[in-house]
Amino acid sequence: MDKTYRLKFSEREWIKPVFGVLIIFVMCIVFSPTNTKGDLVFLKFENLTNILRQVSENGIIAVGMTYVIIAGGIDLSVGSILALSATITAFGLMDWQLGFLITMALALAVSSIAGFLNGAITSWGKIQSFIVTLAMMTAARGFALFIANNNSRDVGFGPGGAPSVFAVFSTSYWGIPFPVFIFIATTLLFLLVLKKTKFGRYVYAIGSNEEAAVLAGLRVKWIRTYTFVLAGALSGLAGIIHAGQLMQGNPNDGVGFELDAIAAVVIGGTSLMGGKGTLEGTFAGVLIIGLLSNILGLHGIQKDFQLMLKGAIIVAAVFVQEGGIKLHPLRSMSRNKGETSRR
Amino acid sequence: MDKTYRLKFSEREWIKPVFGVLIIFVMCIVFSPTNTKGDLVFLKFENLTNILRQVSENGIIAVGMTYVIIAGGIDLSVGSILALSATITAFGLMDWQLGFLITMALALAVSSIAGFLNGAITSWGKIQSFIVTLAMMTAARGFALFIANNNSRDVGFGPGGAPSVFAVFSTSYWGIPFPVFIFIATTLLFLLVLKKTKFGRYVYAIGSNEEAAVLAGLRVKWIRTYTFVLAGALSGLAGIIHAGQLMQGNPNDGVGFELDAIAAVVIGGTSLMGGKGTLEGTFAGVLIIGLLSNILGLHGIQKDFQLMLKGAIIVAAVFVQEGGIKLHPLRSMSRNKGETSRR
Amino acid sequence: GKKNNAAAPKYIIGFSQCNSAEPWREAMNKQIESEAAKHPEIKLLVSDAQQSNARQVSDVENFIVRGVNLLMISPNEAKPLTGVVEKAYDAGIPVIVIDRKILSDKYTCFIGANNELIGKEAGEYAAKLLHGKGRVVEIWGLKGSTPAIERHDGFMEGIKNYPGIKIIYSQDGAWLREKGRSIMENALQRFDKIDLVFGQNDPMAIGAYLAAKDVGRAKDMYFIGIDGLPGPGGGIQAVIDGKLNATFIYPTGGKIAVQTALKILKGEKVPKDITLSSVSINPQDAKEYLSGEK
Amino acid sequence: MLRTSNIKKSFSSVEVLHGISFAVEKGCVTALVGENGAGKSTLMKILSGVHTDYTGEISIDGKPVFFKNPRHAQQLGVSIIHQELSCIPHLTVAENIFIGKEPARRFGVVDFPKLFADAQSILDEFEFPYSPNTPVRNLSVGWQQIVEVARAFSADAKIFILDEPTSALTENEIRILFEKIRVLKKRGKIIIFISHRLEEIYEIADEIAVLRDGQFIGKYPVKEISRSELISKMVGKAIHETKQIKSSASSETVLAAENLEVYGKTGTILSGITFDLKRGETLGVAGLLGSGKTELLKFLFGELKAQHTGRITLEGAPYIPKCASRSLEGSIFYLSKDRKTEGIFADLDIIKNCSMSVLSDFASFGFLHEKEEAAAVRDQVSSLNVKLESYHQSIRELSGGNQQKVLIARGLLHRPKLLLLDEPTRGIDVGAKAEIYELIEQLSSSGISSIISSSEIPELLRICDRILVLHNGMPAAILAAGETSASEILHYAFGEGKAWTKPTD
Ligand SMILES: Nc1ncnc2c1ncn2[C@@H]1O[C@H](COP(=O)(O)OP(=O)(O)OP(=O)(O)O)[C@@H](O)[C@H]1O
Ligand SMILES: Nc1ncnc2c1ncn2[C@@H]1O[C@H](COP(=O)(O)OP(=O)(O)OP(=O)(O)O)[C@@H](O)[C@H]1O
Ligand SMILES: [Mg+2]
Ligand SMILES: [Mg+2]
Repeated sequence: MDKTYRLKFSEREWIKPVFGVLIIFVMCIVFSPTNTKGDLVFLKFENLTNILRQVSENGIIAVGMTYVIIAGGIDLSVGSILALSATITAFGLMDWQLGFLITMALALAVSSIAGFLNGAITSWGKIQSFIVTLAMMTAARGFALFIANNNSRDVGFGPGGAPSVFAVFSTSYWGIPFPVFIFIATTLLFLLVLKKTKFGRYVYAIGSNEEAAVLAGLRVKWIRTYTFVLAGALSGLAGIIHAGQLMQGNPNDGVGFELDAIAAVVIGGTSLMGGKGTLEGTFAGVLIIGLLSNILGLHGIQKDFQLMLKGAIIVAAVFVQEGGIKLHPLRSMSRNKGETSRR
Repeated sequence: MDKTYRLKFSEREWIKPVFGVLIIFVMCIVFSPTNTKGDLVFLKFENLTNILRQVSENGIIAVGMTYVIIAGGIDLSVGSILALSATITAFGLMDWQLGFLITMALALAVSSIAGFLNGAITSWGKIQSFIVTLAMMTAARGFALFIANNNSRDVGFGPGGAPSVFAVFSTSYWGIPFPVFIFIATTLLFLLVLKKTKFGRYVYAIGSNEEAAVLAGLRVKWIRTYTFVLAGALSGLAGIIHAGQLMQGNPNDGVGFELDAIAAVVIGGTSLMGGKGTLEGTFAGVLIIGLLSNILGLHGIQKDFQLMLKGAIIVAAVFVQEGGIKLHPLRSMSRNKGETSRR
Repeated sequence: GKKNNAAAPKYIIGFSQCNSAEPWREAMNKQIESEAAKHPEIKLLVSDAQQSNARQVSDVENFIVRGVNLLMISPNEAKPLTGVVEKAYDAGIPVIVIDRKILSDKYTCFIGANNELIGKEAGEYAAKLLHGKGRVVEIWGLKGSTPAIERHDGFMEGIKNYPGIKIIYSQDGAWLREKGRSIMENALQRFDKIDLVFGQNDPMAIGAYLAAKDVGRAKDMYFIGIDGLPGPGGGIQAVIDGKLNATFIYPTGGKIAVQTALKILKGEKVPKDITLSSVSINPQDAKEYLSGEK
Repeated sequence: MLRTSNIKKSFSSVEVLHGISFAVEKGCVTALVGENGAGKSTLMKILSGVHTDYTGEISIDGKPVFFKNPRHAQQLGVSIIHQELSCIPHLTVAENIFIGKEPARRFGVVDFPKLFADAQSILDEFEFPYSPNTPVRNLSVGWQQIVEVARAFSADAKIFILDEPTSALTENEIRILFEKIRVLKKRGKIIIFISHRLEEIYEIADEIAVLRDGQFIGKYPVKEISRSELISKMVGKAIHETKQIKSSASSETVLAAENLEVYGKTGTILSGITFDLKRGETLGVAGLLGSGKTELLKFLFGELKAQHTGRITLEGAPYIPKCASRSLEGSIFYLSKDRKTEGIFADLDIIKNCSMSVLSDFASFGFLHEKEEAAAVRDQVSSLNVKLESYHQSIRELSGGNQQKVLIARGLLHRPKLLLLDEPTRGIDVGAKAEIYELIEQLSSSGISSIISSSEIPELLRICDRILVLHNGMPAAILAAGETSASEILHYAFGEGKAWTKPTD
């Protein structure tokens, strides 16, 4: 009965964003500036690893954001949690002298607790996650400022400073910065979890139809809470990396990161309505944003044109994925089948 | 038609947010600082009109945002459109010497066109409005910077300057600043439109169930587009007021305004899922945010505590409206009736 | 932290800061707060406008209604704040304007340094380091903001006489270390030879240094910043650590502001304009300066 | 006259209509019948402008037409009730009825008094108990269906298409609906009526058109085709409509309720409910719209979240329904009648929809064994004869009836002890119904008890051991299925008999 399924190809939702990345990648090559030796600057190994490093924080945050959004929520507090975690990292290493492991654990724990509060208040308080995480966005930053006494804290090595192992976050291996490995590993791990585990399945289910999920016996409130915990923890991880790369814990950092992360998720084909989306797509979305910034940056284009171009390219990239080139034959009718996609 | 029905459903959705405003208002009185004469500073007429003036831009933007959100969309570009409109206003009056009316018309027209693009690309390009308006947020700011040549433009009166009628935006009548009148009038007008006209009802319809709206023969794409045009135009109006109050067109202004506006709408009880919400609620939401900032500002509380408090109060305010005090007897039943509220 | 002294404060001072998220401004806040804490007779209210003109207007309005005895303001932009500062002044509240002037003389005292002058010093210093010839990367503060424009103009003025010095790349780093870093990464890819990086503030210059260090090119170029904040994360320490080749102290004026405020409140006469002078900090004198500060 | 010729329609290269040519006359009710997935709804969607990517031709009164979109179809005089509910939940009943054609004054200001008055007069005919000012989301599925009926009938149309309008209605409303249809018929309208309930078809239709697997089989005057002939035309083979299924009730009580009262926020929802359910027994619940059938089932499942008094015992122990996940752990399964909003996960595929409640069976350390999962789902689903392209197809692509079967498969995978089924055969075709009846018989013989609410009384008579009749949230009678009749049940359902006395009719 299960004959080779004709629609299989088109069901690979992530193909479209990956396709989008390829297009942008090719465009980047075409429009790459050349250096004095005449090489394409864009294609230099160093530049490519730079891009990966530059997107690694956003990429890690976007992983958690993908879970939250697929489950039908949204998390605006990721940038503040990043700042909080970076601040705790700097203070833990420098002022409180907690050592590497305990500091990391503390930063992650606090971030996870912030995420847990997001989830718990959303679930049990029955308040839209937009509001809850907006409040957390404010409160977490306040807390970070409180810890830092409204200052930023630089991290240094040597006596009285941070343990030297902390330098790992600004070290490269085989020419690839360490944060890139974390980014890739995180994406792969949670990709597996999303695709292959019960939990992953439940995340889709509650985002697709919460009511049906309740009746099917899922513990919807808990599952939703876990997604926020994950988003919090990963923002915390990104915060540690942030501190490690900039050698500073700054409670004012991470402003606007939530928009970048949500943008990556949505460009990656995940619907803000919840219920569908992929981490492959998010990965592609993160890369699209990174490539775009890189090529515009390499050209040193003035801010005004850069912004206008960026706006146009984002829409064009999504349009090519979605409408222009129809890779997905089901698109047009799926509208008629109870799928009211959020516009 | 005085029939007694088997069941009566009270549906005064706006009662809850208005209730929220009252609570906050009372709290503000209780916690108001006193001046040297021993008067409650918060209750001074000047302070109350200050609050209204301070929220008027956000209030006007939030009106348009309410339409967009009820129709199931979101608009992130309002802050940039405000900046664009303010910039055009300053340049129109000063550099291009277009005179008052033509300048206003131009600013509103450009803003409406930006809104139209948002709506049209969302509707016909079939791209989530989050992405489209994120791109517009970027592009409109780029355009504003381009017009202003990366600078801000001050507005002055006198020869070669702006016509003196422009001073209206920084004038008070009966002790009430003019922008407050615009804010109230806009809210009232569009409240009527939303409640009483076909267009208003269709906005609810497409947000509530887009698919059903298509089947019922509504021009869903156009209706959605109009909501974005309205949001754009009202952001433009807010931009003119902004320029008039600050006597400057600054392409860097309006950052983060979208979050304030969305927050007001959501605190006002409108669901980000679309389909339900009221402008009374949004009005209340705008006031809640304004009152909160005012009372914290009057106390000059440290930023870190201020942020933490604000986060807590927002959640508390919404919680009181939604969960804690059950004004709405049907709440829990409605869960079973196909309403999966976005968390 | 706030400590409430037993003696009730006699004066309320409202300080409207335009943005506390920059280290330089935070340093100003700290100076003001610690100076104010020495004087139990004043109660200090601080507001942060988060880089928004509109919000700062509201903040000042709140202070007026609150009935502060003196207003200190570091305006986000001149024109937009002029009206409300005039309103305060007209209401009989003495006003100290810090760092950036308003477009009116309705204020009691202005305290500030000159961005353009500092930019010029930085330009001249760069010319000296480069011996009149070289390729420069400039990392801007927020495009369109006055200090960014003034520092840029000053810098150009400083290198005006050296046609061999070329700005090969410039981008908006919005005063952020993080942006400074990624902008520099792109610049490093693009150009094999960069001789000097001018960051319009220290955090961006340090960010650029970190980027160059990671690819082993930090030794090939000079890094210049502005602000010269004291403390472990500040520019002076960065000069000592060899991250920056020079920075230029842009004094915050916080301490003087509070002292001036007290004079005004006590009815003493104060000068209408107090211009703070800048000091250039290079590796030779950084250590002395830092210990001298303490 | 409405004529289609050689209509072909494919979904992503799978053809589901293979050239349909048929004609329907004015002043005549044409019933369209066929198995689940035969293509009835697809054809109707083409006739109402929803699907535009088909080949073939449609003509009205000889003039070829092409419906560009639903709006256009309406303008050309087509009024349709879709199979899946398509009300707008947040608008009021009146607004839903007149959406797109509200009476308006200047500036597009809606004339609300007139709107409500007009709505009221239509609703009165349906004995609608709520104010036209009620938001539709607060209505039960049945009443939402009535709103859709009212909307369709309020249109000034030439062609009325009714795609399973009765699946959520009870006898009373169906009677009213049929009266309205007869009026339209007299006025010379074209009426296409789709239903899986053959009794209804024989009652209202003049002609019966049969669709099978996307092919048009033929059109027959209702008087010239017998029920079994019709079924074999639909199914392609003969089917024996099972008569009264055999009882396997034992004497052991599984679930008992004693004087159960359930209070909602606005008053008592259920009161005085007393019954017991034996192991292997099938208890039917009958009643009019709003009589509390759904509420009773939902309450027992723990998802009504309402206060109650009275005593419930489950397998002898006191039982308080808490929430769905607890009930499922205790092997109680509930199937909602509101498939779309409380049943399917529209974004997920068939396998995932089916296995959702039992994922733990296929997981170790949280990781799923997808092969085992797929195999188990396949076993279960194929035993129900679901018409599908692939198990990896999204459930939303299935026809309504087939979606229902997938949901039933979800319940069976769970190996329940007690089944709470709310309209389990809603939208299911004759053949499949027979299969489901057999299934229920099998289940009860293996000791599983069920409570089945249905608005189709003949169905209850066929599959239940006893039938609990509700009237206004109160039990009007408990009748042994073998000893009662449809009219007796209706008699109680209307609240005409006071409790337990044997009726005389
Ligand atoms: N959007 C879609 N995508 C793919 N296949 C579809 C889609 N809609 C319907 N189909 C397929 O078309 C066929 C006909 O479906 P249709 O809904 O017309 O059946 P039906 O006769 O109305 O059945 P039922 O009695 O169950 O309502 C089915 O096999 C179904 O799976
Ligand atoms: N949204 C609601 N709010 C409050 N009470 C409700 C609501 N919906 C239903 N009720 C109450 O519950 C009773 C029974 O509900 P319901 O209409 O679902 O019964 P039903 O017999 O299952 O009907 P249907 O066949 O339409 O599902 C109604 O009489 C009404 O008093
Ligand atoms: Mg159908
Ligand atoms: Mg019901």
